[in-house]
Formats: sequence, structure tokens, C-alpha cells
Amino acid sequence: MKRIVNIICSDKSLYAGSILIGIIIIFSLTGPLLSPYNYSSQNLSEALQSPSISHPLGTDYYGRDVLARIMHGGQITLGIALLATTIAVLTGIIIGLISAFVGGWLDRILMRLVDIMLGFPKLFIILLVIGMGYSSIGLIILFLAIFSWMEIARIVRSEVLVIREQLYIKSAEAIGLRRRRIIFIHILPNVMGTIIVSSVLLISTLILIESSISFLGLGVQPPNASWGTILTEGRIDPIGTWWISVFSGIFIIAAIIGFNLIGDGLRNILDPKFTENT
Amino acid sequence: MKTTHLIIVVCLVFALFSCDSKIKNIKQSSSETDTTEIADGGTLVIGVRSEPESLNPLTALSQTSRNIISLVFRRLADLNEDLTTFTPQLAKKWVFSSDSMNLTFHLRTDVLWHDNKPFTAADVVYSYQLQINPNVAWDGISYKANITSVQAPDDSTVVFAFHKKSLSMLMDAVEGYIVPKHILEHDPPEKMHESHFNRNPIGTGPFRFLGWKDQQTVTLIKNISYYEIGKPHLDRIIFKIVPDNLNLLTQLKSGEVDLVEGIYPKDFQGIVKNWDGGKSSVRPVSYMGRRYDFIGWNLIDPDTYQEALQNENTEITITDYIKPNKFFGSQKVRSALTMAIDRDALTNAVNFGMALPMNSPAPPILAAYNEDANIHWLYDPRQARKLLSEEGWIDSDKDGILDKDGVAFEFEMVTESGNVRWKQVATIIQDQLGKIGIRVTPRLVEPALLYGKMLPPKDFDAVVIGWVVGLTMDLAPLFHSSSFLTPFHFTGYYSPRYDSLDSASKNTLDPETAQKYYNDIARLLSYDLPYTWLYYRLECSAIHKRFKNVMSDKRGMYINPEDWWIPLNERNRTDKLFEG
Amino acid sequence: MSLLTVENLSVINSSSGRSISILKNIGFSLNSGETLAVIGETGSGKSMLCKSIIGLLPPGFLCSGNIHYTSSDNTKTSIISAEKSDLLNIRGREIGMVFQEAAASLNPVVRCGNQITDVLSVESKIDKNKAKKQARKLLETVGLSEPERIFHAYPHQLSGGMAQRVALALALAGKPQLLIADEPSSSLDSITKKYYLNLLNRLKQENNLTLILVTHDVDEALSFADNILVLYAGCMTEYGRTGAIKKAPAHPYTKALLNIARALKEKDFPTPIPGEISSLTNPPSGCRFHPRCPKAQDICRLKEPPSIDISDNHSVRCFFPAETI
Amino acid sequence: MISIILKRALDSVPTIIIGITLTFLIVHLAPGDPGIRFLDPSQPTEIQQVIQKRFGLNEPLHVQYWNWVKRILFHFDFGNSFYNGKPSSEVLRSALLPTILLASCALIFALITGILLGILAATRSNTFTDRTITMTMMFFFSTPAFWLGIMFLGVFSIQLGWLPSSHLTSLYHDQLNTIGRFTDYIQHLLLPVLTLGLPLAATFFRYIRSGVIEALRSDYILGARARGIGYKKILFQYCLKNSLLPIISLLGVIIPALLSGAVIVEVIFSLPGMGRTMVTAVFGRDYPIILAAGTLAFFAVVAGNMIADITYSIIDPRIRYQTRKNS
Amino acid sequence: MQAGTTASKTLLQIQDLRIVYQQKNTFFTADQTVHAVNGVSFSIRQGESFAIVGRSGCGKTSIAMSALGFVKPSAGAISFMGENIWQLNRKDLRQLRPLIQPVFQDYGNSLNPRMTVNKIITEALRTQPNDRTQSDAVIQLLDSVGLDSGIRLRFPHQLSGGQKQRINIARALALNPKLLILDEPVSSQDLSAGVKLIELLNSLKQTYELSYLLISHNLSTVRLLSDRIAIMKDGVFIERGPAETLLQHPSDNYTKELIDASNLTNLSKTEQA
Repeated sequence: MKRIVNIICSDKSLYAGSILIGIIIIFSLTGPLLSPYNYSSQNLSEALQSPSISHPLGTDYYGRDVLARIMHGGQITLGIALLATTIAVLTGIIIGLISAFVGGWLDRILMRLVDIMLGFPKLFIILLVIGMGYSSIGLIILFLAIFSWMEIARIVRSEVLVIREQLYIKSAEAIGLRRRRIIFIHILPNVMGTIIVSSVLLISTLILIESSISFLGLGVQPPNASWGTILTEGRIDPIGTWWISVFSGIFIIAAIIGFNLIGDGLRNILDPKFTENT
Repeated sequence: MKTTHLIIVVCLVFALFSCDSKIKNIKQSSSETDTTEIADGGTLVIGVRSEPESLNPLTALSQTSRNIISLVFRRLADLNEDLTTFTPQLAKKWVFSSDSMNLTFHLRTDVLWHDNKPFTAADVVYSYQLQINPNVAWDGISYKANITSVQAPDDSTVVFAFHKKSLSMLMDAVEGYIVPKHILEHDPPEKMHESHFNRNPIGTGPFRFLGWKDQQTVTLIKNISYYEIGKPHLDRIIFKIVPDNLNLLTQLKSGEVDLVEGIYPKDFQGIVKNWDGGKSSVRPVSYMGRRYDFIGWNLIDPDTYQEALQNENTEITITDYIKPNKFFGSQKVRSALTMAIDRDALTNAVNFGMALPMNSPAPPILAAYNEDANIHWLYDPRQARKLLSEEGWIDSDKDGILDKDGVAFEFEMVTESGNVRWKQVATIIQDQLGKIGIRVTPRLVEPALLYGKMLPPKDFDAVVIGWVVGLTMDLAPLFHSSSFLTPFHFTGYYSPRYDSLDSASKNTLDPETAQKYYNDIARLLSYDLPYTWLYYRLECSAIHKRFKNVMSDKRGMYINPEDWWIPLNERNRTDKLFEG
Repeated sequence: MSLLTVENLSVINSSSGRSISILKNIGFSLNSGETLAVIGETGSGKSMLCKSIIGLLPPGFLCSGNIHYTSSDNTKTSIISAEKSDLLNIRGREIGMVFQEAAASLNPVVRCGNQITDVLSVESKIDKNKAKKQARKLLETVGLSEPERIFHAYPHQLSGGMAQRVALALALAGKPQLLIADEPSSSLDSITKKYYLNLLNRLKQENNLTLILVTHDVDEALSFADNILVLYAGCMTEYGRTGAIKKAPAHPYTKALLNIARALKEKDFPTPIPGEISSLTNPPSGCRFHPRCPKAQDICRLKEPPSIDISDNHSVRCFFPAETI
Repeated sequence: MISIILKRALDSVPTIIIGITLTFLIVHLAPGDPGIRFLDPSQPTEIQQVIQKRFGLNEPLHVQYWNWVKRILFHFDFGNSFYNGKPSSEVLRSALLPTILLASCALIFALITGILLGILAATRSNTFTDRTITMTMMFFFSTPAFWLGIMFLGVFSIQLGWLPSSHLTSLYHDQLNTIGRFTDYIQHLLLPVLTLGLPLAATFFRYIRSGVIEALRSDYILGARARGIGYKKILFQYCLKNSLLPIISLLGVIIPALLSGAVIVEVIFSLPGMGRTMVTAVFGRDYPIILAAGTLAFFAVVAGNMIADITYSIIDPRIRYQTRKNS
Repeated sequence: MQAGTTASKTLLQIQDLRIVYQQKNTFFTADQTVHAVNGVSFSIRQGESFAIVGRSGCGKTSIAMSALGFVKPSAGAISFMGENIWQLNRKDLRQLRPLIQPVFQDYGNSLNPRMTVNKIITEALRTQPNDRTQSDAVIQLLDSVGLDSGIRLRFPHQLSGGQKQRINIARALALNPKLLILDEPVSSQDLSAGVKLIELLNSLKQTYELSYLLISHNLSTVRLLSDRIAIMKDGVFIERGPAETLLQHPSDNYTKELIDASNLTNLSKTEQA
């Protein structure tokens, strides 16, 4: 624990990013417990109030408290992004490893698949799929993951191919270790740094894509709300109901900046190429 | 982007009866006491949300296309505001034969097509032939069902012959724009949807088609040889395609766009506030439209019905295969649900005042409308709960959800994705029914799925959507048992009494008897509640105030575009640039 | 005539927050046409000495003392306090440098020939063909048998020995008076190494070059240089004429190094110096060599040894220098 | 060289085949039916059948697929739009130009901005200038395009009224003289290009900045400096060429990103381009357009990858001569 | 100083080894075939130290990699203790491997940067039946290569070059190998550190009865460590013999040149590319 804190403090952008994301996560998780309002309970008589003391971020078209909704939306948005990232990263690692170690035609097929999947304009294809009627949260997560694992797979594969040729792996082979052990104990930890950095950056990309889908009018279904859907609700009248879209927008940007900062920071720490004098 | 208007196209019903007095139509339009002389010239820019798909009256479907077509093409005659009488257009006058089975139109002889070819009776006959050709797939084909033949004894006379006498014969005959034979006869009818004509229309209207920039603009210019001498006044009408609502409103305010239809009530409220009798340049225009929203309940058990549909060997008869829905099969439950929804609050929350409460199947613009005939279900959650418990729906397991025989009262409320208003309605209903212990899950469904795979096979619990009604009304496709297998009859409502009332109303030729039947129908349906009617919407449009003599009513925004004009001192940059 | 004078040169690295002394009180002077060999183990600060002479210390490295360079037109420049533009005039044209890893010092994405013409065109605006001709000639001069092929080759296509020669050609392109060669031979195999040293020798004589040769190979220094400077952990331990040092090394460290070299040559088993080289980040007090020195006394631990002139041009920093024979 | 390009092109054939097949499947296996939009249930069934047949949707899936492929291969015909009956090629041709204009302007803008700011920040590494630029770029890197677009729209079009909010040209474009038309284009493109270009510029900026910093520390730069080569030449020729390499390899990713970005930007600024055509087609279930646009996008991406590969190996000789283990 | 080379049994036997690299076609170039090793035969007896000397690129490293089981020969046989290692199945090869251990020239890269010294050595100990506790074994191994046990918790980047090379050796020793393959063990070290390593290797050879296959370009250090030397050029041995004999009386010109190159006192005017 202390070590983690030390690592976080050792890089400015990692520090700033961690605090930003920390605040957002705590806000989203504990906020709903403290808020007097439920994210979905309506009070039509209090609809569309601008920010006040009783509703710090105002109310929406149904008189729901925007603050409570943004806190709930944080859970959904971050949840979607984190889950999709996890699935994508695990898939990417597995496929990358298979591709690197099995090699041959399987490798060629998998890498061609990666090429193809990377070739799809991500937003468009997700829009297409979700626009075609598959729009539950589970499916959104699944599709986000399906169109995101390729980068990780590529990174894992190419890093493994490089590391596999390193003398310390040759040494491990010469020791007579089993292949499984060489892969998971000797090779994978050396790839982990890059994977973590890409995963963190992937989270921010997915938040961006999720909110873009919501912006185009697809995405999470009511009464659930992601930040993107909240923002879109306010877009009907962006000036008259500015508080709905402005605050949710701020959270989207803050979360993306936060994860990007963490990613940058981790890269600074893990990759000596990027070391800068701090 | 989305305009899935399912238009109920119906036979003429009560167009003969007029009952204006009962509708508090919003006063509007040209009350200007402008004494300046009408000036010609100027450009009208109309902001539209989607690109027209075709400018051919035979293949057009979207509202945008229809609006443009209404400026380029003419019918034989136009319906007046009373929805009863007609104003001559391409036809100077018309007479029924003595036995009323034939209708003879005498055409104008001074009409030229936009390519300067003369308009003749042959065009009317050819238009009719295309309209009834199934390969053309004209969406108004049912209007022509009662017509046996159309003939042109000479170049300026057309005779329509009918199967049987009906009050709608005149409307049936004039419905549909007249298209030029000399151009369309070169196209095979089955290729009509790909015809060159669709993007280069030639009509007889006050404006002629000039050009179409993909996804950007459709430009019409003044038809200088229009048969009404001296009209139109405007030089140019440009339809500017701006899909984004915010963008569209911005342009309306900045003057880049002069006219926008279908403004969201919330935005409209702002425009009304700014206008405040002429303080801003954008004049709000609202009029009785033809749209209403409702909740449709599935009265039958979907699973049993699906089974019946699967079973190909069996001739499905209503009585054999209908099991009442476990929730909505009972009228008491439906009335309880209706009472549990605060429809006034809901109407206001989603329409910001731009809607009227609605209780019956007859919309206020129709002659058949009689508010007194309807049963009014007032908001009363306590009574609703009482009714439900009488039906056995009580919260026996204390989980906050009503249940009966171990079945919890929870259902999905589907609606069309992409429609913000319906989504809002479903969300509000979810909350309000939640308060009396019913769990509603709103589900947004892609239109194709909703209208294709859910409603027609009655595979849903409850639905929130809306109808656009024709200028005449017929409820048979919605509720008559003969339509049971057709897609619009998705509630599975079956009432022999309704069937007989419906037939009786259609068979009588006496308007007063018919009205009586109609009152009965309204009372019956508003009691039986296959739908819970929510509200009737007003159309919200806005136009720049420099346009004079703009009229609009329940027929729409484009009643007299050839009469619109702009005073010389109010011309803007666009006008001037185009002029020289 | 003294071409280069280094007085009291100290370099401190303060980039990591605290100051680390990289070089301490280095002083020597080099006459035109002479060769100076700088020897010492890895981490003794040899490369930093070269970089300070050419004025290319990395950011965060602070230089004190004096480095005076006398150009061909007899103007004196202080490298440490010189303007950027003056340094640009000196680098390449007055002082050339070959880096330790020659291949890495070549731009990977530019053909070798073009890199040379780049340098040629810095000096004067010569036309392209002339520059190309000159570049080919240079490649020939450094003993590359296929100048045409090398001219069009990219650095990664060259073998180690070739890259080293191309780097040499690049350093010579500006016709410098002084050439600094930083461990030019350490990555080459023995035959290539010898070829290379021979080449260096020839070029030196042909062009009347003054040479600073950095190496960790004592044998190389002894057989090549006129003067030898011995560095240990950033400190100058001994400086003098090659003959004098070879005959009578005064510092125990120099002596040990010479012993190993001699043993290898005479096919005896050499005696290594005990211990490891002191780290620069945490140097021992007093004489930095004392933990490994067989002669170390208490005073060596306490005080930094003074510079003692043993004879003309032969100085040592040690409390107990070996007696001159 | 030509044979290599041909070989590379042949290599991408399976990629394209699988890609468009996948698109076809996604589109056709989706629940719902595009014909529904055009079917009026009150119409006689014969008309409904005519429409079904017109779209070829009554056939089994593999027959539809085969017909589609056959039409493409033998007639290079992607079918006519369900929506307006126009040939897909015509629809796309008119949509392609604005998107190419938008994307290339954004790309050029991003490259210039990214490179200049990247070099500026790298040479002033860890100064106030560097931090300010880096923070600003981090903001643009993290801001969703739609948010940026709305903000630009709100500030420059709505509040200040300086720039038009939609379309590629003014309505009276044809009435203007040459200079007027040119300014008209610039005015209309400025905000969309900024919206699309700024996040991209931020991406380039990050690569250039770290690349230049890295290069400045490398041995070959030290070598060049020791040879007396001037600072400007070192910066703009030596450092830049080396730090541009990762950007070129990004090209394969940039094209899909530009296409995705164009979707949002074209919707916000109502530009008549590919992105908006795609969105309209998706929402309207216009299968032929979706498929044609998807195929075109796919070709663009594959071609982009190819160009990136070839450019990369021209610029970086190491790739050219190395055994390419990785592919 | 040299181990007795009496009639001990043959450990490694290499017969007519040929190694060919296929350079796959790339974007711009056609296929290429490189003959790295072109028919080489030799054997190493138990306790013997055999050196292959040649300039870089002569194919000596390919022989080592092939003997380690990393590079498949295109022809010829490599037998270790009577077993042809390229005909063993994966499991048998894995069991054989601990007996042949490499010590690479690039000592920095041959240690996993994410493992501590302790972990690096225990990984090697895993494959051995252990009679001691692991930490004892590690300490003992470090001690036998002359390292302090305090070094156990460090990571490779915290070590000096000499220390890294010693860790490499310690790891090899953990497996009780018969043969160490030393690829330029000292050439990238300072002279003094190199000499110390040679001392260590010589003493280990005695203590553990090791055999060495030594690969180097530098005759002056090879001399200190080998019993027999083979001179290699362009994939073949051009001369071989006992170390002293070969160095004293080289018969081939190339050998002479190599010997000459290690003597810098007579820098001549001859230079070749």
C-alpha cells in the first residue's frame, strides 16, 4: 500500500490523475448514499430548476436531481468503461499470447483479424451495431470490448516476440523451465507495464465512445443514465437548461483527463524512453 | 433522421359535419393590418431536419418531401379549412352525374407544366393509372378503391366513375397530385422509385424545382407562368437541411433560416417568450395538428397468441385463441392504471403547454369529436389502488410490488427509440405507476423492430407511441375485429358492440344518426380503454416576421405559400445577394 | 604551442536534484600534433571529459574551471563561457569527435553519404556534386574500399568497423585540428581494432592532427600516445609523458593497470586490482582510490591528495607516489 | 516497387472480403426490417410484396449476399438507396467530397499545429511554455469531439455570431466572386476543422514532443552537434524526421479515427459528408448505403494502412532492410 | 593452471555441423541464404576447456546457440553425453538442458530486469532436487562466485557489470551443469574486472569439474582460460590445437594475424577494411 502511494507520488501527472479519478470514484460510489434524492425519483412540480441550494446542480425535465443522476451516471459510465476494458484486455492478452507462441497460420489469421477489426471505424461500427437494436448495458459493454481488444493483442504479441528473444528468456529456457512458467512468470510481467498503460488509456477512450454513442441518441436505457445520456437530455435546450449538459460534460472530460494523466504518468514511470526530468 | 409516421389512411367519414365551435383553436396568423402594397421578390429559407427522399408525389413518404411537393405540384382541387368543401385548382369546376355515380371535372386550359408543355386531361388519366398501379406502390392507393374508371372525353374534361355512392367520392377523386404524362410515360412504372423524375420534378404548382444539393439544399424558384396571375410573390424558396436541432434553432434566431416546423415545445416556449408580441424577429406559429400520443395495452396473452400464429394448420379464430392478458385483460385494471397516471402533469411536463388533454379516440380536429361523450378518468391513485385490490392485485409479499397468485405486477413499456417525448412519457409513467406498486420497465426499441416484430404479432405488454390522423377518421383498423390480424390492431381489443356500432355508423347515410353512433363509440372506447389516451399535440412552428400573409391551420403550414410576401424594406442579405 | 589547455576542470551533475561530482580538478595542456591518451576503467568520467571539451555536456551538468582552445587563426576561445555561435564554429571545424558507439552517433534515417555532405555544406556553401565527390574521397581516406556503396548505405547496414570508419570520416569532414576519439576501438574485435588504430595513426600524420584518445586499454594507450592521463572515479590520478609513465608509474593505480597489461603480454597470469571502482554518487572520502590501494594509510582516507610534480610534464595525485627510479 | 505494392494490395484482399462480409452480416442479421419503414399496413398485401421484392429482402440471406457480391463484382454496383432510390455510388460520391475536404484540412491543421507546438514544447521542455502547451493539449486530447463542437458552436456561432453554424457553403455561394467563395468555404470549414483537428493535433503533439525530447538526447543528435551542424537543421531535419516515424505508423489508425470523428462533426455542423450519410443510413436502415459506405470506409482504411506501411519503409530504412518478423 | 586432459570421457561431440539462415524476403529484398557454419566438428571432454576464436561474424556464436538447443542445425549432429540433443523430445531436452548452461556476452540483458537476484537464482534452483533450503543455497551460490549475500534483494540494474556476470555464473552453477558455454565472457569488461572473472572461472572449473566451451575474439584472454583452441573463419575451423602450441607456433597466416593483432606495440602502416 505504502509502495503504491510512493509510486503515485513519484510522478506529477500520475498524482494529479489518481486524485482526480479517486474523487470521481468516491463521488460516484458514496454520493448516492448521502444524497437525499434518488436518481430516478421524479417530482414533476420541480422540473427544470436551475442550480439552487436544495438542488446544487439543478433538476432535469422530470424534476430529478441532476447531482444524484450524475453520481449514478458515474457508476454506469465508469462501470461500462471498466468492465469493457477488463474484457478487452483479457481477450487481448490471451489472443496476443496465442498469436506469439503458437505462431504459424494461426498467428497470421489472428493478426489479419486484428487488422480487420482495427480497420473498422470504431465509433461507426459500434453505432451501427447498437443502432441496429442491440442496446442493453450488457451488450454495450460487450460491443465496446469486442472492438477494443486488438490494440492490446498487438502490443502483447509484438512485445512477447521481442522479449522472447532476450537473453534472459534464453537463459530461463536453458535452465529447463516449463514453457508455461516462462510465459507467465518470466515474459508476461515484462509486458505488464505496457499493458497497464494501454488499458488505462483504453478506459478513457471507451468513456469517450460511450458518451459519443449517447450523444447520437443511442446507449444506456432509462431509468439508468450514463453521463453521456444525461448530457444528451440537456442538449434539447442547451441554453435554457445549461446545467444538465454542462455539469455532466465536465465530469466526462474530468474522467477522461484523469485516466489520460494516469496513463501518461504510468508510462513515464514504466518506460524509460519517456522519462523526463521532474 | 427519424420520421416514422404511420399514417392512418382512411375512408372519408364525417367530413360533412362541421363542429368548429367546440375547438378552441389558437388564434394566429395574418392579423396584420399592413396597408403597404404587396411586393414581389425575396427568398424564403425553410429549415428542415432531414433530406427529402423523393420529390415525386407517387413515391414520396416523408413530411419534408410532401411539403416540397405541395409547392411544386397541384391537385384538381384543395380541401378547405372546414374539411368539407373544396377550392378549385387544376379543375375549374366539377359536377356529379344525376345518379351520383359519375363525377365530371372541367379542367383549366391555361395551365402549363414547368417545362412549358400544356397540361391536359390525359395527365389526369395517366396520374390515376400510376396511382392505382401496385408496382408504383403509391401510399394513397386506398383512396382510389371506390373508383372504377377515369376517362378523358376531351383535353379539358375528366370523368371519374365510382362503384358505389359515398360521401367521400369528391375527396377520393381529387386526392393525389397530378403528374406529367409526357415525362413519366417513358419510365416503366415498376421502376418508379428509381426514376430520374424523383429528383427533377416537373409540376404545375406556383414554384418550380431548380436544384438539389445533396444533404444541403433543395431550391425552388417562382413559376412565372403560374396559372394564378400575379402569384407567387416570393422569388425563391430554399429548403435547407439541418439535421441538428440546436443548429436549426440557432439558424432560426440568426436569420439564416426563416421557417422551421416541428419545434420542440420547450424551444417553442422560449420563442413565444422572446416574441412577446413582436419584440423578436421570429414569430411563433402554432395550430391544431394531427398527432396524439397514447398508451396501448395488450389486452390478450401474447404467448398464447404467438402459439396460435405458429400453428399454421389452424385457421385462427379470435375466440379460440385469445386468452385475456394477465394484467391488462381486465377493464378494471386498465381504468386503475389510467387513474394512477397524472395525465395533466405528464402532458405539461413533456409538452410545455403545447397539447390538449385527450380522452377519446376522436381527435379534436375531426367533426366527430364530442368531448361530452367521453368518459373522463381523473387522476386518483387511491381509487386506482382500490380497484386493483378488488381485482386481487395486492402486495402480499410486502416487497413493494403488487402481486396476484404469485405473479408480480411488472411489465415492459416499449416505445420507439430516438423519440425523446415518448421516452419521457414512459419514464414518467414508470415513476407514477411505481408509486402504486407496479414496476414498469421502459424499453426503447428501434422503430423497425417495434413496428415490424413487436406490435403486429402483439408481442409486447404496453406501448407508448402516437398516431398521425388523416383529415378523416376511421377506427376500424385499430379496434374492429375484422382487422384483428392486421398490424395496427395490436391491442387485441375485441368487442362485438364496437363492431356493430362501427358498421352501423358506416352504413347510415344520415349524418345525425352517424353522430349518435359516434358518441356511443367514443363512450364505449373511453370506458373500455384499449388505449389510455394521453394528449393531443399542437403543432409548433416559427417563421421570420418579415413574411406577411402567412396562414396556417389544421391542414398545415403551407396553405397559401403563393400569397406570402416580404416588404421591400425588410429584405435581408440573402434576398439581396440573389437579386443581384 | 599549446592547442588546448584545461585548467581545474570540474563537472557536477545536478540534474537529479543533488549534486554529484563527475570530474574533479582536471588540468592538462595539449600541444599541436601531439596525442593524449585518457585511460581509466568504466565510470571514471572519460566520456564526460570529452563532452566538456567540445561543449556538449547534457543539460543539468555544470562545468567550472577553464578550457582554452586556440584556433588555427590563433584566436583563443574559452569553451565554457563561449557563445553558442562560437561553439558552432569550433565544433566540427576545429574539434572533431568520434563517439564511443559510432553506429549510434549516425542518424539512422539518413544515408551515410548525405550525412557527410551535410557537414561539408555547414562549412561553406559548396555545390552538391563537389560535396559528393569530397565525401567519397573522405570515405576512401578512412580506408573504406567501396566508398560508392557506403555512400548510399544507411548506418544499420554497416558492420561495426565500417560504422566506426564512417564516424571518423564524419569527424574529419570539417577538417578539424583536434580529434577526440572516445573509446573508438572497444567494441571492435582485435584485428579490426588494430587496423583502426593504424588508420588513426596514418590520418594523424597525414593531416597533422592533434588527438585525444580515450580508452580503457592500457596497451593501446602506451603504444599510441605521447601523453597519458589516468582517470579514476572522476579524479586525475596521474598525467605525464608516455615514456615516463611506462618506465615509472607513480600512482599505485597506474602501476596496477600497467602490471596487468604487461602480464597479459608476457603470458603470465595477471594480478587484478582488488575491489570494484568507487561509485560517483557516493564517493569515498579522501583519495578516491584508497579502498583498493595496497599502500593506503590513514591520511588517504582523510584528505584529498595534492598534485605532485614528479618531473617536467609528469604529475601525480598521491600521498605516497612510487619513487622515480 | 510496383510489384511490392501489388503484392501488398493482394494481401489486403482477404481483409477487405472479411471486413465487408462482417458488415453485411451485422446489417442483415440485425433485428427489424428496413422494409417496414415503407410499408403501410393498410395497403393491400400485393403492394407490400412489391416493396419487399424491390429491396430483395424476401430472399434467404445467402442469396441476398451472393446477389450483392455479384452486383459489386460484375457491375460495380452497390445497389440503390432504399430511401431515395439513388444509386449508392452517386450518394457516396457527393458525400465523399466534403468529408475528404474536412478530413484533409483537419489532418493538415493537426499536423502543422501538432508538429510546431510539439517542437516548441520539446525545446522548452519543463518550462512554463511547455507546461502551458502540454496542459492545453491534454485538454483537447481528452475532450469529446461533440463537446468541443457544441462549445465552438455556442461561442462562435450563437453568442458571437462570427461564423456560420452549418453546411459547407452559404446559400448564396454561387452568387459570390472567387475570393468571396474561398472565404465562404473557410468560414464554413473553420469550426468543423478545429473540432476534428484539435484532438488529432493533441495526439500528434504528444508523439512529436516526446519524440523530439528523446531524439534531442540521442547519440546521433549529439554526434550531429559535435560535427557543428546548426540547431535549426538539427531540430527540423534530424529530430523531426525521426519523430515523425511513429506518426506515420499511426496513419493506419488515423483514418478510422478521422472517419469516426467526421460522424460527430458532420452531425453537429450539418455537413453533407460521409459521416452524416452513414448515420442517416444507420438510423434509416438504408442497407445498400450502409454497406457501400462501410465498404468504402474499409477500402480507405486498408489503403491508408498500405500507404502508411510504404511511406514508413521509405522514410525508415531500417524497416526496409530488416527481416520483418512481425508480419 | 590447466586442468588435466587425461582419458576422461567425451562430453560434447559435434560432427560436421552446418547452420544455414534463411533470411525471409522483406518488403524490398529477395530471399537470402546465409551459411553461418559450414561443416565444423570437434569434441569436448569432461573437465576440458575448448575455445573457438574468430572475428565477429565468423559463425562461432551460431555453434554455441545450436549446442544450447536454440538454433536448429541444417546438418550434422550435436551429441551431449551420447545423446543427440536435436533428436530428443521436448521433455527429454528440458531434462538435459540444466547440464549445458550459457554465460552470455551481453550480461546485462541476460538477467530478467523485473526479478531480484534472489528470484533469478531460485528460478534456476526450482528444477533441481533440493537438499538445502533455498535461501541457504542462494547464499552459498553467491558466495561461490565471490558475491556478498546482501546483494540478493537487488535488481539487475542496481548491479555493476562484473556483478551481473557473476550472477549469471551463479545461476548456471545452481543447476550443477557439466558444460558452460561462455560467449565472450570478459570482452566487454574492464581489464581488471575481466582478469578477476577469469580467475573465478578457472577456480570454478576445478571445484565443480566443469567443462567450458569458450567463444571469443581476443586471444590474449582466451589463452588464460582454455586448453585447446580452434581458429574459425567464415564458418570453418582453419586451425586447431592445444592452446600453448597454437599460440607459440601458429601455422596458418590468419592465426598469425590474430596473434599479431593482440600486440599493439608494432602499429604498422598496413590497414585493411
